[in-house]
Amino acid sequence: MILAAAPASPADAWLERAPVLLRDALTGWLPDALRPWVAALLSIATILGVFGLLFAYMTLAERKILGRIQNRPGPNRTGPFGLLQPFADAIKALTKEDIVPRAADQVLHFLAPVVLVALSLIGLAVIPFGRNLVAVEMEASVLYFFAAGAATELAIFMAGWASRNKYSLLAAMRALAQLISYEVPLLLSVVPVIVVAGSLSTTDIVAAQGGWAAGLWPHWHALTPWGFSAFAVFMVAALAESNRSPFDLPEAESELIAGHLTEYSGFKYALFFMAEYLGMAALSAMAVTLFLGGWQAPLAVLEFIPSYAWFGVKLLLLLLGFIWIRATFPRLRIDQLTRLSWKFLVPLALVNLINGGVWAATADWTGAAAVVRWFISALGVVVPFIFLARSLSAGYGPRTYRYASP
Amino acid sequence: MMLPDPASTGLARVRKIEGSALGLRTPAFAPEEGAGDLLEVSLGPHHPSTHGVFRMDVVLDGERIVRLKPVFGYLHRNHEKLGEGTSYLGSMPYTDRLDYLNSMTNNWAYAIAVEKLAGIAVTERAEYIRVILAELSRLLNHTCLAGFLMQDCGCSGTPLMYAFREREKILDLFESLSGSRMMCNFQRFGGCRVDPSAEWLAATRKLVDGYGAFLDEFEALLSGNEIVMARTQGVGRLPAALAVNAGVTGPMLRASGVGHDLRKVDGYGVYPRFNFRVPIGREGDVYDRYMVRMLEMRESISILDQALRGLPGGPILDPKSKQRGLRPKAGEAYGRIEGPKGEIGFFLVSDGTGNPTRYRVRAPSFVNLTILEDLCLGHSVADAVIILGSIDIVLGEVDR
Amino acid sequence: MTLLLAVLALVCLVPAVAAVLVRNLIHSALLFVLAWLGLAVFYLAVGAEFIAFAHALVYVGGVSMVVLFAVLLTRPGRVDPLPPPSTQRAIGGVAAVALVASMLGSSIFWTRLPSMEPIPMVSLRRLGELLAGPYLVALLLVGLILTVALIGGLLLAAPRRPSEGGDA
Amino acid sequence: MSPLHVCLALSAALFCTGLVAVLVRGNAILVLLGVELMLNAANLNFIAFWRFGPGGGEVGLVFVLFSIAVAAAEAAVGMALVIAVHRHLRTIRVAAANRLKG
Amino acid sequence: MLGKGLLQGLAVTAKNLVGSYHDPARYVTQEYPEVQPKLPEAYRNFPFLVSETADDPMGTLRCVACQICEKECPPQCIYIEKSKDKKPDANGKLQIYPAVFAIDTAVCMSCQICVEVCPFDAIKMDQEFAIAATDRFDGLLLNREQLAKPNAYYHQIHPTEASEVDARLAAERRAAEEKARLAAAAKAAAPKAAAPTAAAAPGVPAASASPGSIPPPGPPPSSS
Repeated sequence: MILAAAPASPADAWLERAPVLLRDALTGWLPDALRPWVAALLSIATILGVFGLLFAYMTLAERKILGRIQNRPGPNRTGPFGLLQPFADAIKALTKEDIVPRAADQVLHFLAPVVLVALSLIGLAVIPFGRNLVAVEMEASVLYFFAAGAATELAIFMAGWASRNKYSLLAAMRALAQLISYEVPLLLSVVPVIVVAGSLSTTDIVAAQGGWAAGLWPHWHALTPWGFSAFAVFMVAALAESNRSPFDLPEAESELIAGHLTEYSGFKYALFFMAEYLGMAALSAMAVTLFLGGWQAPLAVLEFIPSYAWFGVKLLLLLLGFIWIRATFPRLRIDQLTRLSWKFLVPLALVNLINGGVWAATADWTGAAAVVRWFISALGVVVPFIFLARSLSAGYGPRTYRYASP
Repeated sequence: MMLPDPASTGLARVRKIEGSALGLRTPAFAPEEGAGDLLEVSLGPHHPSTHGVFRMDVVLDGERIVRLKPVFGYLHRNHEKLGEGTSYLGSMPYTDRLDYLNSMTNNWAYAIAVEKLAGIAVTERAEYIRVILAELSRLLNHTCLAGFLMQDCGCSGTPLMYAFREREKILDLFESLSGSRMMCNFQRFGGCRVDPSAEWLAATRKLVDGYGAFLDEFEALLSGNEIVMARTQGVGRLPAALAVNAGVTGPMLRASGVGHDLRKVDGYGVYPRFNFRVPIGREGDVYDRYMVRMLEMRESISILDQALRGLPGGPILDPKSKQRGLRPKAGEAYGRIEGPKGEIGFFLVSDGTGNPTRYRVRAPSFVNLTILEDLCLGHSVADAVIILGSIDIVLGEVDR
Repeated sequence: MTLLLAVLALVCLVPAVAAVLVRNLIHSALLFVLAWLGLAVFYLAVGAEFIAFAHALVYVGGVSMVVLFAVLLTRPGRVDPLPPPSTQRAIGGVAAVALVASMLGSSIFWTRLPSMEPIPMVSLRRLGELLAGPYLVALLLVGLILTVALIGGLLLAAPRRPSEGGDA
Repeated sequence: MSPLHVCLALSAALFCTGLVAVLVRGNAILVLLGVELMLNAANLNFIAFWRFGPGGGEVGLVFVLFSIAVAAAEAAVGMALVIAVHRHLRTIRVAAANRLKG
Repeated sequence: MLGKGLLQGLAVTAKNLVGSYHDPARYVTQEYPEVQPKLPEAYRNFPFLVSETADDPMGTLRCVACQICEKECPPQCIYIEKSKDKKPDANGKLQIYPAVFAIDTAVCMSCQICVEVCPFDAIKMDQEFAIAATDRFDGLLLNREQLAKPNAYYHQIHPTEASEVDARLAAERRAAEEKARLAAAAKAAAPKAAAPTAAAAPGVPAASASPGSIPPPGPPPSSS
């Protein structure tokens, strides 16, 4: 039995190659000319299927975890433990009447959600889910991912503009201001990873994070000082890009403006909802690829678990983090939000750029020099953090209170 | 405490716009002409935060609020005219419906007013029970406020659920004692209606002992949170002079640095027997109002602890006291207590018959609400929502 | 190969032409963005992968936002509908363009173009070395231009504080 | 009709559309967009000659990168100018802005 | 340090998330239809009329239509019409009974003032909260038949209070009988002292009168 024989290297363990074997089995009987096309279709189908299901069960997981944090069960009436809730929501969204305001610009009004969902899905093409499970192998795949991400702003503008409603236009402008001001730290925090990994292709970046120091400490970027700071900046920017918790300004109910989604209902509204979750999943997947070593196993001994399982675990952990943060933090005001980006995240990312460069330059230091290298890098993170933190939280702080003399 | 003259306070600079039908008052700074078109928006009456039916007509210059006109009255139920037509005992259940979060303190204030009017003495045990129930009601009110305030700040329900979890425990106590969670109708003229049983006192003791731990966890979640501090510090600053002149009372006044607490000033009931402190703030912004209420809760816990230990035996209501056909002699009386939201007072004028000829309620949230515009000018709408949340209004009391 | 390029060329050209002709400003701006997207796909088809994504990122991500914001900020509530381009200017414009088009067209079709070399696949690393090598100074200069342009743009577009007493 | 011809034809066509936009349209923003289009046409030429022309065209790629950057900067400044003009003249019709006075 | 408060907040929510799985204090939801709420004994909802025995609710209502509760009810939601004839009550004394006793539960705010002011313990607060009616006016206007519930039911919902009330009523009844017997004995003793000769005559009517004029006392009060 193949399983019994210890596999020569983790790469060719049976479970590891299962998806590739499956694909070859399915496309084997086709003429050679058609084979790449069908393979591409297959990978598209799997990505859509997996991430569609992930979206469905992420909505349920969010409501269950939020409930549990708030000492209540969360949905448990539809199906056992509420497992059929996503499908119930889908049916509700489908059956809801789809009202389109008469004054709205029909074409754009319809196009906006479609474009938004398409763009969130396109980005998933370049993410390596497993050892050789990447849909499209490209040299500049990271740049491709962020080009697709940058276009989502356009779709939000279309949504805001097409509803022909003064408030949704103002809300769209605020949402765009938020997205644009967080696009910059998002991109800047990725640059040091590219500098250290030496390539723009996601598979090379994941390969660069392989191997473990003494079998215990993986070479993931997030576990190096500069990498941790870049990872933190990336996650905060990802939170803002996908309009999640501390930055979910556009559809904040306490805001005067009800957000650029006011004129949408029924399935189109569900599409926006889906786009938000898919955007969140795509950004988390990219974070896993860039910082958490993609499909690399955390410990050498754990290598036998297939690579795509590791990718799934890390992705789910990150998504859990998104939900956890949403349950805990209040919302930031629009001016604080942009100030946080321009006065804290961007400078931090710029300094981190230099830090990453130094790290790449001193790649060949070993032994005692490696410790010095770590120390320099750690210093490069902590010192600017303290200065920027002090300037950001000037005027805020816990207070002491006195009591009235009777 | 010498009251500063009105000219130097905020009120003087507010003057009525000539010929303005709405009676709008020009704000501290008039919007610069040509500063882009002003956006007239009305927020409510279905108000996003759970304060009830209340509307704010806001004039926006871009992000900043330039003029804000609170509009309420949606919940007006003619409470005071009804009071004139109902007997003294009959009005007691109506006082539950004023500030429907704290029916115990409303009842107590009304009972004090009638006792002052009719000269009825209150038994020792009843005084202690009234203090215990008032402090429980203060805990309940401040916990709810913190929950609603964080909900306005944008937390997706977590602090509110924790606050409601604790509130349910207190409401269960009220229900097992008075029969109803929120509409207790519990105080009578000269004492209380029901004598709390031993199990009830044990349950209260357990709640009081556990409340400190809840407050620590709640503050760990919120008070140190940088986003909460960023959203609330420096927002809606209320200067002490304006607070005093506008008649603001309760935690809002104390947060602005004025240490005025009726429990110390009037010393009504048996409060002088307990030693407790009155926390006061310095900035008078939303964060101070939140923190002052948190510290007040810790003081309430110590009061409850002392009151439960010192609860004497004896009757809760002297049997000869007349409740039903009470006909106090002609005269007038004003009874007031330090309710969780501020000074809640009842002014009664009696002409010797069974019904008061004048029944006036001094509702703290109504008075505290009058300076909403002065607090919100120059802030954004998101801040206005939080400032309103920090004032802690309940529309039942505001509209009566 | 040429057929694919021809189709993609059309995909890129049609929105561009439509953008010039359509009356509604927002529609024409969005059509321009569509044209840029078509161009990015064209670059991909031709094999310049990095350029395609850079182009897409810069134009569809950045410039389109600038354009749309500008369009929105300068629409004084549709007070003055765009006057139809005066016919006289239209005729002049079209004539000039026809002249230029004929010149370009004839030059393209008559020149004898060198035969195709083997398809040069440039690796990103080679491009990087070029940028960091001989063109390092140019790279820094472009960086400088961008910052100067950004700051200039900000100062121009920022609304005058009344306190600064800007001109009327 | 070799692929190079197709590219050059497309580039020429784009250039002409840009020119039409600049000459015919009255709105300042569309004029700027026309200029953008002309710049893109130029980029397309560089790529075409790198891909189908005689070897040694990488320099063209580098030049395209710089031209994209400069075009973006130009667009930003252009739009800022348009907004500044709009604030004064309340309109951005090219014909209106014909006085040099401040 | 900037993030300290945020991390503390996350720690609290994590504690609650984990706590909700093992600590009952952090999982407070009672899923209503399946888990019925355990109501405290003092819980009160709309009032009901107490009748002595279950089998003849109309006959043995304690209410004597004194209309005190009608006057005292703050929202004035009780409507009583006195009966023309009289009916013996539990002590055998002839009392008026309410021909019509209606409470408009749409208006009633269950403030239990009526229970407090009723001198005959005839009206008590019910504990039934899941009430539904198809019609807002007549559906919620409960008449005498719908309001009357036996004393046994009262014992079931308010055990301690019911037993106190019964003890008090029994004591009053004993005192009333004691007084009646004393009055009867005094009446019997007085004629003997005045005219020993007439003792025989009045003795007989007294003896016969007593059973005649006082109808046999009603069924003994139900054993409490």
